[in-house]
Amino acid sequence: MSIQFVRAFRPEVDNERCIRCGLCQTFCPEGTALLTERGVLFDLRFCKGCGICTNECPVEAIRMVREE
Amino acid sequence: MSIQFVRAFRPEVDNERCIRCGLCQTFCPEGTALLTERGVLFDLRFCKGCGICTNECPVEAIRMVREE
Amino acid sequence: METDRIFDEYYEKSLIQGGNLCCPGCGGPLFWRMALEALGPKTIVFGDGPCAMCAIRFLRVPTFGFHFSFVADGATGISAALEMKGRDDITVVSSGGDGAVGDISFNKVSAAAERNENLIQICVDNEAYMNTGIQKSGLTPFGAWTTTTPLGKESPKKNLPFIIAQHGVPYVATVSISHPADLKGKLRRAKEIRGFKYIHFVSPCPTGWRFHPSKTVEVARLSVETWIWPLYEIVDGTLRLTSKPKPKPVEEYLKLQGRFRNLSPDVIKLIQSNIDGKRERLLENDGERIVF
Amino acid sequence: METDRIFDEYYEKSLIQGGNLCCPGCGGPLFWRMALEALGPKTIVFGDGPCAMCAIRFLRVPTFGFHFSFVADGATGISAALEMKGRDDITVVSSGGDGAVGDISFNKVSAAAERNENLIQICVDNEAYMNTGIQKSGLTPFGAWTTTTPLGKESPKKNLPFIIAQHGVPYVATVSISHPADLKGKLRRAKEIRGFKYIHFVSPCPTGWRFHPSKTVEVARLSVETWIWPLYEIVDGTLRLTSKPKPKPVEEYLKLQGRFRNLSPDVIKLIQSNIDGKRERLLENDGERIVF
Amino acid sequence: MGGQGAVLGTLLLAEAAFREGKWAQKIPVYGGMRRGGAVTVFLRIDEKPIRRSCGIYEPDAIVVLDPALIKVEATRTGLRKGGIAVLNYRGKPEEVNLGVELSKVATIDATAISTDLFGPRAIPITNTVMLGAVSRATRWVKLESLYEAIRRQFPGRIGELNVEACERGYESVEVWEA
Amino acid sequence: MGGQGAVLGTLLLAEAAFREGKWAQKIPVYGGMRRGGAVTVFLRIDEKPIRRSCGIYEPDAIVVLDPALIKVEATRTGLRKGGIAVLNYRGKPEEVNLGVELSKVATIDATAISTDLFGPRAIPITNTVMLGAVSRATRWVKLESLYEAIRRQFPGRIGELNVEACERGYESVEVWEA
Amino acid sequence: MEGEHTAMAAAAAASAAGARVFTASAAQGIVYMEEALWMPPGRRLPVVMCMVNRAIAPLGGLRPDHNDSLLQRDTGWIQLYCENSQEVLDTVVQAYRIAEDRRIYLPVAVCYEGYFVSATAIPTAAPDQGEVDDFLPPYKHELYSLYPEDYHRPPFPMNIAKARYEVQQAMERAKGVIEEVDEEYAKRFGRGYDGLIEEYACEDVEAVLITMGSMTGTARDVVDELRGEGKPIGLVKLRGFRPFPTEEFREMAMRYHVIGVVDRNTSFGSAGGGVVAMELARALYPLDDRPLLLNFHVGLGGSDVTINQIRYMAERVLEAYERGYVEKEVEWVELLDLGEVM
Amino acid sequence: MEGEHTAMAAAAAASAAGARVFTASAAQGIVYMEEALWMPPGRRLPVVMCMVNRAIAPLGGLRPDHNDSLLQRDTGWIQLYCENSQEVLDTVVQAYRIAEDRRIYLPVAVCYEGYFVSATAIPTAAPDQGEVDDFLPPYKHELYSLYPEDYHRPPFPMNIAKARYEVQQAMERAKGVIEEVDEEYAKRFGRGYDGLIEEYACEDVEAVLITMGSMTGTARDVVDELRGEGKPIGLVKLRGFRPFPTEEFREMAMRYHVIGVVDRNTSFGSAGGGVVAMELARALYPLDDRPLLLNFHVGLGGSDVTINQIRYMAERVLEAYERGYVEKEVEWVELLDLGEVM
Ligand SMILES: Cc1ncc(C[n+]2csc(CCOP(=O)(O)OP(=O)(O)O)c2C)c(N)n1
Ligand SMILES: Cc1ncc(C[n+]2csc(CCOP(=O)(O)OP(=O)(O)O)c2C)c(N)n1
Ligand code: SF4
Ligand code: SF4
Ligand code: SF4
Ligand code: SF4
Ligand code: SF4
Ligand code: SF4
Ligand SMILES: [Mg+2]
Ligand SMILES: [Mg+2]
Repeated sequence: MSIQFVRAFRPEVDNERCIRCGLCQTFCPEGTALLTERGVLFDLRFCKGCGICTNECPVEAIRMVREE
Repeated sequence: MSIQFVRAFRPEVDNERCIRCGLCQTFCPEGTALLTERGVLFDLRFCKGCGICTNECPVEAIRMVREE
Repeated sequence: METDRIFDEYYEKSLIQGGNLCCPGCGGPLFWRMALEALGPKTIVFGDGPCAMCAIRFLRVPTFGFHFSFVADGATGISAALEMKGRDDITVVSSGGDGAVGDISFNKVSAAAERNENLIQICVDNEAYMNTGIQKSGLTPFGAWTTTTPLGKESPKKNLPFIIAQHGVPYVATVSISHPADLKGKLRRAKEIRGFKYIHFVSPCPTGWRFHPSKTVEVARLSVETWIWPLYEIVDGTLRLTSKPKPKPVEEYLKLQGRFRNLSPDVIKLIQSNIDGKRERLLENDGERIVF
Repeated sequence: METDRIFDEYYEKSLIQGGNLCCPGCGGPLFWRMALEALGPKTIVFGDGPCAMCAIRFLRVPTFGFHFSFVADGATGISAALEMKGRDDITVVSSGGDGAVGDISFNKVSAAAERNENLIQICVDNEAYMNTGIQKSGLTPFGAWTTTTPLGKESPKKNLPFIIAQHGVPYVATVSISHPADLKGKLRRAKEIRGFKYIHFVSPCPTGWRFHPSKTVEVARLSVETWIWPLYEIVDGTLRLTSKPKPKPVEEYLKLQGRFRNLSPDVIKLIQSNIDGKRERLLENDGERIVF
Repeated sequence: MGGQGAVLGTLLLAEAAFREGKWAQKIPVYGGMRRGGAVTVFLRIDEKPIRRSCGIYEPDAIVVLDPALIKVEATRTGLRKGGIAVLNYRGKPEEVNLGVELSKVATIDATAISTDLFGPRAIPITNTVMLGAVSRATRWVKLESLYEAIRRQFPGRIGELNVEACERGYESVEVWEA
Repeated sequence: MGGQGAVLGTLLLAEAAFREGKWAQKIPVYGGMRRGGAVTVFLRIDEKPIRRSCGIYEPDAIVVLDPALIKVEATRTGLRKGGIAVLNYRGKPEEVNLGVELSKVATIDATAISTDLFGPRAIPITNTVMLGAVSRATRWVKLESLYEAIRRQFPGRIGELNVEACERGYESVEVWEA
Repeated sequence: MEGEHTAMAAAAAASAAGARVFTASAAQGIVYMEEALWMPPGRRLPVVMCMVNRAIAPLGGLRPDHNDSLLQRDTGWIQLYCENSQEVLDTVVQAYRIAEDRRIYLPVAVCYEGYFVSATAIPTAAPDQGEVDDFLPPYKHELYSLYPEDYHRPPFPMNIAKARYEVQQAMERAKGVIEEVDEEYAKRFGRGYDGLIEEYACEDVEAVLITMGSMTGTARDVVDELRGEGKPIGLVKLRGFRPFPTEEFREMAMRYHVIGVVDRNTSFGSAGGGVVAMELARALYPLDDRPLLLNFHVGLGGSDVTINQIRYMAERVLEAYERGYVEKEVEWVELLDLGEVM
Repeated sequence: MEGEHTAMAAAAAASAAGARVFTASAAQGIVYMEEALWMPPGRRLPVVMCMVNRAIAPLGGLRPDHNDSLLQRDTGWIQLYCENSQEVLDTVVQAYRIAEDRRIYLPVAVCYEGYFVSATAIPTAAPDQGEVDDFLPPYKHELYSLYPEDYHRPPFPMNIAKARYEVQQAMERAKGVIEEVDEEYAKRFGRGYDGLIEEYACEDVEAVLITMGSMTGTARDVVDELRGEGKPIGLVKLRGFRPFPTEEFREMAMRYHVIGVVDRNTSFGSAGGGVVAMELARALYPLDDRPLLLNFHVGLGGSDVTINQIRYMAERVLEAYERGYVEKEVEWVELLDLGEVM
């Protein structure tokens, strides 16, 4: 399965800031944000870079960075 | 235009009894009962013999009689 | 003949013409005569098919129609054409049976309501597919026998006037041939309003409901008096009961009709309690806005 | 890779799979993930076509569908087949867009409701024909720009949940992705009820509503908090509000979206007053039977 | 020819013939599908299987259930010379003139018998009465076969009432032979 | 190839060519009708009327708006030897290897320019930037004709912004020639 | 169901969900479900349906012609046309065997005329349920399961031309399967219908009429009479219109000099006359030696096909045989005065 | 409008109510409105509609083939197939003149392929509004008025066969009218399309390909190349499929030895190949001396018709000409490996 959409930005978490609330996971439409024991992970195979996780994170622990 | 339905009975008014209320005219589905100066008339070209006029007449001034 | 001449004049005035193909005692032609007396000659009726057609083809106003599955659509086209021609003096009526309006074409009626098309939509509801031989429709009442519900229909009658009212249309009303003044008044009101108007007429059908044709008006009257078919209008979302009779037992209505012959006393009790609930809700909401 | 494995396991559990074809930020996939987490794997989803399809094709439960004009019908067939086979452990879901459910196939949905078919009907309502390029539907809100309403839609949004409620079905509910617990709870409840259940989901659409994809959940939340899209359920005809937030001004919701860019302050005021009226009616009827 | 009753009546006649080991075929031609509409029904009875399925334009006999249709139908259906007419008609058979030389004319006041048995109705039930009349006039099927067919169709009281109607039809019909 | 932007971009290119007295034809081939879906658009420019309406399997040039699509599309579309590639790509043109010997490769970081001009977006608007790059790399249409086409399509401020995007595309593109 | 578009969709989905399904419709119902009718063939779902022929409005009433089912001739539905109720009953049973055959997986339409078959009562033998069960094994679709535990569906066809070719191949195979099933049915139940085509009273004739549906019965009587009069004309009943028995007709064409095709349908502005004639012309086109072709429109919009009309058509065919050429390629027989037609 | 069944009904009724109407649809929309599509011809209402060809689901995607409009070939719609946007525009204007002609009163479908025409941008000249108004007098239907003051409608047809025959006659007359209108249009606007059929580069050729719609443009280029190479093959563009130009084809058949029909459609289980080939076979059947007929399926379910494919078909046709016989009557060209096809 290949990405059909261009992602200009991708999410990056700052696990220091993260308060483990899990909202990014709850609200990611693609199911590509996951709160694990190892902190928040993103599945960059399928993440569409929409930025909802960033928008919903209560502590601004996620930021969107330019894709290469 | 010919009658498509068989009429077994047709209405006959007793203009003596009739109180000129006009209900037969009001409720005849075919528009074939009419209260005129000359009393109640029936249009036997199109009357279907349903008997509603008889049923609705408050003074039983109409009766249904066997068709020849 | 003298009588013939008198009648021909009367037909002209009533906008009907003798010799329609409906069964004796059918409520349809009676409704149309009353309706057209209210609407007047500048009316175009769109509709065809089913039992309704039997009457519609004998109206003395322009009629045009397709079939069963075509409701409101042609009227929308006609209404648009009239608007284009600047003819706002003509009333466009769309007519269909319960099967047509409430079942197969309900998406069309609903969409025309949503678009607030300028027409009067009429449902001539004889509570089954009559012309094809008494099959159940969505508007067949609970418990009624039809050829496809030999044991009585299981689900309740679709409450079309209220469903359409929730579309937020300017005018919805129920009518009965037993209440001619009410019926004509509502049609006159509908004629004056711009937009989508809905008139629901329950049409007693001696053939399908199994009662003697002479009882048509009596059955219609009982439907109102038992609150089986209450008369109301919903103007801009506000309900107004136009007849609030002392309720007669539903049994009086049911027992007149062969289609309800097999109802057990328990079922009749259930129907009565449903009707009681409905009546209360209607009375509570009389004068209230009921559209969300 | 480790991360890939972790995610694959998660997808399995969530019953979705990565790589759907929806636009970034589309509300559809988010809804489906939440819904299937509630319904579980023994679910068959009938539906296809439109934007909804883009998500549906990526569900990890059996799906089957035809096109735009086929809603509820196939689900009825599947439900009947399951009943014949004695499989009452499987939930049948029927899904469609607002155009499908509310417009072209509304007769089908309405008839399935009337027959009380045993299925959950879902409307994924992005308030226009999105997949074909943002044309107006009956569920497009008043004032919204679409390619076919360049000056804003004239008629109000068709109130589908209330219209369907008037069919007397056992369960109707509105949901929002901003309120996941509420959403999942309603779907779980629907799953337990036999008969026709209706779930209306307003699906924020960054592409058609013209907002930045990152705002999807925010827009959804505002729709609830402004009472534009109140959350409620109607169980056996009785209304229950499941969220009664302190009302925010509708403008907060409208101004986020490009489709409302051209609304004048007067129109916004009108919308606000309509919403105020609606809110009051809802609060008044909270806990009341609202089906006639 | 008549209303829906004619369709059922013809079916009973066909079934009665079939019970006697004959082949029968009934083709109804509706004006509309609604009950109460006027209907023409064709019936063929033969010793061997019937293959053709077209209408009958020169019938051996016509049966008219509705007095109002007698004139219309008799001419319309091309009743042939030497044919048989069975009519629901109050008058005497010898008074009937359908414009062809017939071999037999049978008349019966089926409406009266029906009213008598089933009570007054806007559309009287004349089909079973007419069946008895047809049996007597044509001798195509036996009265007993008709009874069996009627009883199979309407079990119980209604059946017996219709059997009685049929019997009274058989007894009351007046037949004129050329 | 790209999203819906590609369709509009190609249309502008076609219009620009037409303004220069040439014939042009644009054929889009959608994955789905929804906006945001991946799209392939074919463009023919010719001195005489274009009659054929099939796809182009050996294009003289390909233009890829989406970096993610470069690998997929370049091979898929059968770019021929000696052809031209114009790519939205951050790297140097000489680094690009599409598996065929090309006559020209042009690269430009259109996403960066777009973000700069239109702000950050999940799907950046790169089409007008790419138009400038195409004009420079292929010399098929003049920059001025493109400006006219853009201004007709987007009147006002948006138009000017897009003209600027186009200009910056023209200026920033790096072209490698064989 | 509130409409036929719904009914066909429900039937198709139920078929995919493992149920054996049946439905029936006519005229307005058939065209109303047109969109849905394309689903079963494309999805390879063995739905069985009675298409009760009725003329499509507005140029039709309640009575039959063949335009409604013939309109479906491109869709991928197998179509078998029946002559009377007995054949309908037998063919419905056969239809399931054909549709559910893994070599086929196509829907089957059992077509017959309203009134003249549907409302016509003739003595009809009903096969024994047990024997039918024997003849018809339980339905199980090998391409579909919608049950969560063993969900599988055929993959979405990426190459549509190929998927279409497969339907076409299944149609070709259906010719053999229809004959096979009919033969077996005849063996078990004592009634068979010669598969796709029946030649009736065709020994040593020079010309034939081709009929479809209920008029065939009437034509049998007429042809018997004509043969009795020594006229060299036989009757060909076209039972299988889809798949069209091209090979059989080619073989037949060697034997007859004139073919009269009776079309109970219209195709306005066509290359010539009715639908059956068009198909037949296509089938026979490549032959070096083709029979003369006459085409008749009759029974349109629901009117009766009378004995006089059939006799008239037979006579025209014989006349062409005698003269060696066709005077009128297409004739609207109903417009002629050949006695009463109802 | 919430659906196409509604849209067509509204259009037809508006037409009866005195409005000039236009609508457009494609594939699913066309089959969804199937019931409604029968109304305008039967009621003699001059509706004009663009049928934007798209393959019907489920054996189609978003892209075109001709099955959707060809399905309408029995209904009484006039059908004109266009090659590019310019022709579409011009033909829509012509369509109103044809439809509203009192000799005709039939609806006209202007058919063209989705994407390859509908979404394809080429420079297109728009005729001047005033000139169009001149060319197209105001619409007034002589059979209908729904206005209460002068209400008249054609009587309900009691003889349906006759009413159908009238539609058929109008179709026959339409052949002349289409040509007449196209000629006048050409005179006024400088662009004409040869009426029903265009022969392109056909001087002194022995064989022709017959194409419909957008592939014609591509075929022009291929034929030019082949003529350049000295190959005796020309191109016939079929513009008027309904009414079908039987007479023109018969005349043409005298001149060519081989005809290759390109069918962008399928009719599963047909007497042989595609719909156009069937019609053509019917048209030419009565001729003593018929050209060889080859039939190709191509561009199905929306795939492109490529230069390679057209070349291939032309070669097969030429081969048949050289050999004097047809090797393969029907060929599914898309299944062959002739280079990439999207
Ligand atoms: C698409 C379609 N399906 C079926 C029919 C057959 N049909 C004609 S009228 C009718 C039912 C009519 O019911 P209703 O609308 O209630 O009218 P009524 O006869 O009861 O007045 C049906 C099923 C049809 N004309 N069109
Ligand atoms: C009968 C028919 N008409 C038109 C179409 C084209 N079509 C496909 S999806 C669609 C609109 C979808 O709207 P909606 O149901 O709201 O879904 P969305 O794309 O917004 O999710 C249309 C018009 C079709 N498939 N079938
Ligand atoms: S950017 Fe969007 S898709 Fe990617 S992880 Fe965040 S919410 Fe999910
Ligand atoms: S939303 Fe923010 S704080 Fe919460 S889990 Fe995600 S990254 Fe951490
Ligand atoms: S019997 Fe019926 S139709 Fe005749 S006048 Fe009385 S009410 Fe009218
Ligand atoms: S209803 Fe009776 S009383 Fe009244 S006018 Fe008629 S006949 Fe007279
Ligand atoms: S069947 Fe009923 S509704 Fe129809 S005409 Fe007869 S009485 Fe009226
Ligand atoms: S157009 Fe809207 S609804 Fe459709 S996929 Fe994109 S965001 Fe989702
Ligand atoms: Mg009804
Ligand atoms: Mg939508």
